[in-house]
Amino acid sequence: MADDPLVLAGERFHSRLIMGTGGAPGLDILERALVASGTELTTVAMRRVDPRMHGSVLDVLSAHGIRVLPNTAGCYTAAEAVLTAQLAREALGTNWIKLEVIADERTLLPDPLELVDAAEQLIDDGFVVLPYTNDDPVVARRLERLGCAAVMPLGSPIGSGLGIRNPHNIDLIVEQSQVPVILDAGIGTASDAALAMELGCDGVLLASAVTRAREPARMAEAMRRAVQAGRLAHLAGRIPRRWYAQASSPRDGRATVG
Amino acid sequence: MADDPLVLAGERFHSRLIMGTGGAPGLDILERALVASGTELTTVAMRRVDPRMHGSVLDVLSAHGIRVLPNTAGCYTAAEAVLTAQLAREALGTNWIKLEVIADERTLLPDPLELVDAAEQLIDDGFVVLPYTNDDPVVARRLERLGCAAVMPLGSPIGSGLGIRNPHNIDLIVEQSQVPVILDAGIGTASDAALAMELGCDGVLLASAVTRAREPARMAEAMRRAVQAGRLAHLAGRIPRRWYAQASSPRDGRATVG
Amino acid sequence: MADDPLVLAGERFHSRLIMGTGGAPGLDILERALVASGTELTTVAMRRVDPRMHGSVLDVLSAHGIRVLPNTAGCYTAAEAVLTAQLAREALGTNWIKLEVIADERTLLPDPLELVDAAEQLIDDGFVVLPYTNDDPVVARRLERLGCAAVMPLGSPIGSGLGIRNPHNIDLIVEQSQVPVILDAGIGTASDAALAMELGCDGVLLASAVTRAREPARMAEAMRRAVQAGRLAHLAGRIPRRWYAQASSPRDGRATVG
Amino acid sequence: MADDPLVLAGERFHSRLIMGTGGAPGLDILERALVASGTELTTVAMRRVDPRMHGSVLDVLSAHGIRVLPNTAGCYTAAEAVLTAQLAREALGTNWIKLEVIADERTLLPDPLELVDAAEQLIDDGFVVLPYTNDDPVVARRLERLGCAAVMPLGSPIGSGLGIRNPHNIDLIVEQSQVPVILDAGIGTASDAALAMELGCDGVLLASAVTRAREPARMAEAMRRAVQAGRLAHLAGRIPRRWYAQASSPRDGRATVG
Amino acid sequence: MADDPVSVTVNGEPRQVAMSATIADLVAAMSTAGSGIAVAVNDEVVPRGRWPSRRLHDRDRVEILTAVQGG
Amino acid sequence: MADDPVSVTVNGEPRQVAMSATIADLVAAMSTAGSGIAVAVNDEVVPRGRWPSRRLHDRDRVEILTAVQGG
Amino acid sequence: MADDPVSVTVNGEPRQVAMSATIADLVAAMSTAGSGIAVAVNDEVVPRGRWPSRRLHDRDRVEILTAVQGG
Amino acid sequence: MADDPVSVTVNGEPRQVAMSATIADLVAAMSTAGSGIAVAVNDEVVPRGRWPSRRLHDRDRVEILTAVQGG
Repeated sequence: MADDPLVLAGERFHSRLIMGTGGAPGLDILERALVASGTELTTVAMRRVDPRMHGSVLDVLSAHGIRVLPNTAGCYTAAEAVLTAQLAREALGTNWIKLEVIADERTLLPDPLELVDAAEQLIDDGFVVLPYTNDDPVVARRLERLGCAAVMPLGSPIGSGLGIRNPHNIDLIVEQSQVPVILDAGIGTASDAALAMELGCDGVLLASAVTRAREPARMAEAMRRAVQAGRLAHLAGRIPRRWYAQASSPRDGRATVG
Repeated sequence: MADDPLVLAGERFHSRLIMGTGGAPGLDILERALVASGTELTTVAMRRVDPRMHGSVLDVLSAHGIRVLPNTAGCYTAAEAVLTAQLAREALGTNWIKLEVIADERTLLPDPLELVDAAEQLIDDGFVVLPYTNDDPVVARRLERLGCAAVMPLGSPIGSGLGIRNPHNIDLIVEQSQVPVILDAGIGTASDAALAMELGCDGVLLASAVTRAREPARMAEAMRRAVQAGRLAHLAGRIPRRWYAQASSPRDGRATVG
Repeated sequence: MADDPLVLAGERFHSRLIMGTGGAPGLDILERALVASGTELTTVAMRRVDPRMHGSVLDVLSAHGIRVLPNTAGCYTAAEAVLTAQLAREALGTNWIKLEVIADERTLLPDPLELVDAAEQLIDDGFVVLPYTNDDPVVARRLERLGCAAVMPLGSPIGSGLGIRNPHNIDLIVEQSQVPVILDAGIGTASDAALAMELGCDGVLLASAVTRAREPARMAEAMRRAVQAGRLAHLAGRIPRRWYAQASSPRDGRATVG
Repeated sequence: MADDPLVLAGERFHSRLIMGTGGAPGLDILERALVASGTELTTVAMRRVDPRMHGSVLDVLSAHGIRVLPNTAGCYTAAEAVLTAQLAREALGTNWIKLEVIADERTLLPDPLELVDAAEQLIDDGFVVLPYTNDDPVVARRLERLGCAAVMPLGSPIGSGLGIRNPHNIDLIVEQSQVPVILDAGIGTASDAALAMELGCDGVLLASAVTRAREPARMAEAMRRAVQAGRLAHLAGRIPRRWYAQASSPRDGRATVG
Repeated sequence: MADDPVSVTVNGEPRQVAMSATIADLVAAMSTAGSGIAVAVNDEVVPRGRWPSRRLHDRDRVEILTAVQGG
Repeated sequence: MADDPVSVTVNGEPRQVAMSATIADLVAAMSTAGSGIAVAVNDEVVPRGRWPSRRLHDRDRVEILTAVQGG
Repeated sequence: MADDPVSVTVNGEPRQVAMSATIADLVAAMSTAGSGIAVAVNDEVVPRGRWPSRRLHDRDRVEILTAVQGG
Repeated sequence: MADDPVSVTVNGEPRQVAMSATIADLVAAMSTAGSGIAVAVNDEVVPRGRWPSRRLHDRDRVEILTAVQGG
């Protein structure tokens, strides 16, 4: 797999699994899960400093050489997202941003109008923008044309574990995109991640499916292998679906009985 | 994964992927695929000797220490299947048999009545019977009660690549079975194999999905990882499906803008 | 619709919806639902006489000219089913029998071996046998060859409301059958019934979906129309599925703006 | 059904099936299909006058008292859509408009940004706007808040016949909407239309599924009944889905055999 | 002696009936319905026409069934 | 001079019309339908009531639309 | 006479073999593989140990099978 | 007077700080982390290099953020 890197904004990643850090019950459990996942790029959120807090997710990432990808989770408007991205750049020394602009708490679905607005501003400001978007091929194309470094359509709502509700849309997005397509949100289990890759996605981003699993580290390893499996299957060229059967044992040469 | 073996009739296998050898364009391609798959148990068919044939699939299996599992592919009646199994035992020195009794060429679906009849005869005759069956929990239970060493329900017709058409039935079979459940037939791509394992199957048996893929060895590796991924995900305990979203970033501590 | 009858064993029915009578909270509610459904053939079960019981489902059927179809619900063996069928014939003066031989309480799935055995005995004894069977095309063909007047594959377990879990199997059964195919069991809502007919089934048999709905009579009317809709759609020849869009408004002649 | 009207912008319709007129091979075939569908509201497109054309779809609608609903099919920008709507109002004497602003020929998917822009302008200009939108609940809510008289999410691309690819999104839209939800685009057959109504949609808009069927009038009748069936089923309250079976025949009182 | 009771099982319940009792008597005791009923004794259907003449014997298993809502 | 032709575009096609020609004249030449037609000149709708009085100018882009099967 | 040919069917094909021929002879003629082969005569398996002694009779149906790719 | 307190909002909480206080002072009071922190005043990022010199004014809204688990 070493010769099949994911290239994002010119950077090469051997792992096609991008992890989020949210939802883990503790930093030690998170750490074991991150290591088991093999991820090289991991999201963090930006929040107000809390004087009581000790230990930082950044230390964990740093200890394992995992690149940090700040997000704008929790932002409802382009203005909030832009400021959050700028703070993240200042705090973390990276101009990469996972751009999230959500519309409501119930679904956490992205707001396409605010998202496009924010993406435009951030690209103008020199950011490498990785936008979390719905699965609409039209919005994905708009984001790509603005100059986003990837498009990251959802499979289903964040944390829902409903998998890829509309593979047809993901397929249309993959088909049209010149930038990497990262399936972001909704993954529930390993076969969902494999399916995303088989549809031609270049990577998978997930958090809850691992961090909230009964055994996060074990699920992280499952996801690592599932993403590899799906990628290999995509490259290997699956057999066509057939309505009827096709024997794999030879028809000729069977013994005659009776 | 080393401490999570598949145990069939008292034998331990580190790999939960059982391969078939049919459909490969040549022995060398088959060999590379078998090695890439990591399989330790592999099916062969019994056919009339052909004086023109040189090179045997048995040599390939032997070279890699892969255990041979003869099948009764192509048999339409219990009588044919029983004789074929007995010939296989004599030829290959194994009392294990993958029992197939099919009903027609169009679907290659198993005939449950002939299958049950053949299973009963073979178990009486001392065989370790691994029956290829439909996805009916009632037939699976009948086969288990007769003394089969595993039950091997189909996902969809042999070679169809239609995946698991009725996960509900597979789930019911897994729930009721005391013997290993091997998903046999219908796998098209890696996510199908992962799904089988997530449903709680103990293993996956496939041939065409690998041997007829555009790149068999690459697909074999995909399947190896997919089976591992699905097994790990099953053990790790996936998150529940939720109708609405659940944030993975904290709600508190967001910056106020404007 | 009047010129498109369902023909079962030489008898013509204008309605393709066969109702069961089980699950209704009372005879009056059942009566309204039966009338709303438009059914002309309705199942009853055979049970020990209960001296306390007054009012009979038979009176309801008789009042509306609905033909009675006794079943063998609750039978676990061929012997039980055969005796129950014979008692029903004696009690109700009909040699038609909906043959059910189930395997367990949990799934109420049919036992194919007992079913085939019972079907054979009853056909020999002069019955018109309408067997409730799993969705295995091989078992369906066996039943047809024995002389059953129809085959009645399940969509999913009785009362589950899970709809048609494996449309592929229903399609294979429809394709091969010379006798009517009645989708029996598992229907949850109107679209399930329509789908059954679109797959080419000749009729639908259901009970719980109506009798246990919040408003049985309204659901009965829904089912009546759904079965008609599905039948008409099947005959009308649906459009093919297309991966991309196809405009229904003309491309030419659009105004030029700006 | 007469007491369950669809109310759009204060107007009552007894039929919940809105038809399009595109795709029919001729006006006579269209007319028979429209009549069979029972529709009371039907879309037309606006195109340049063609001196060679004789016979008008408007005459057909007028002859049967069907209200005309002009659309903006073929418009790619808000500006085009606004002008087209204004021309339609002038030509047809209605301020109702089915608003379509598409993004490309391949998918005919709506462009949410142009759509929202056009909706805002047309509402300001006094139109009753019925927007064809993607299945994104966020865009639907935005359109409702702007003052659209309904929201009309797609099931799948126009003319594709792929049905409702993401019922989860339709469900979320229905749940949040105070205005009618009309499933628009993608319907392939009767069960798709029934499903839309069961999900809680207030109506269905379709054209190709009828006009391009092998027998348009018969399919129109199928759709009429399917929409009614789905509506009734929605109101009647379907049974819950259950993993296991639930008997509809009584367990007690079975005969004992042997 | 002519009418000593015999022990039979009727619909799963043990029951004493007179030796002279017929199936017709038994059915009349169990149900007022004039039709829609069938009887098996020891797993064999007894046609309605033979109910008046068919006597019961010790240990007979009698099943008297009718149609109910179901299926 | 009073009736020198002006060059306009009508439904995408270049066309010469008399300077005295009105929208009403143009519509009459394009369609015999008495109703169901609307006209825009340079992206602005011209209400039917103004057709008889509205003259055309050089380079005017005229769109004359009607309803057809669609959607 | 001792070695008059007998008519048998081998793997579906009619064949004449010497009356003295054994299964071992027949297998050797059909395959050079030393192992992985099994033989049935008239639907009964003949174990390898009996090949050298087992003669063929007129109308015997012989099946000589080996493992091939499949399943 | 030189060090009269000014009223600001820090991370959503009202707070009195000395007029001479800088962003650097404020950050030091809120967190011991030497890095990974960013500050915005009135919706504008204040780069770390300007923290020591940047004073606070009455009604300034200060946001001091860091990276946490999320996404």
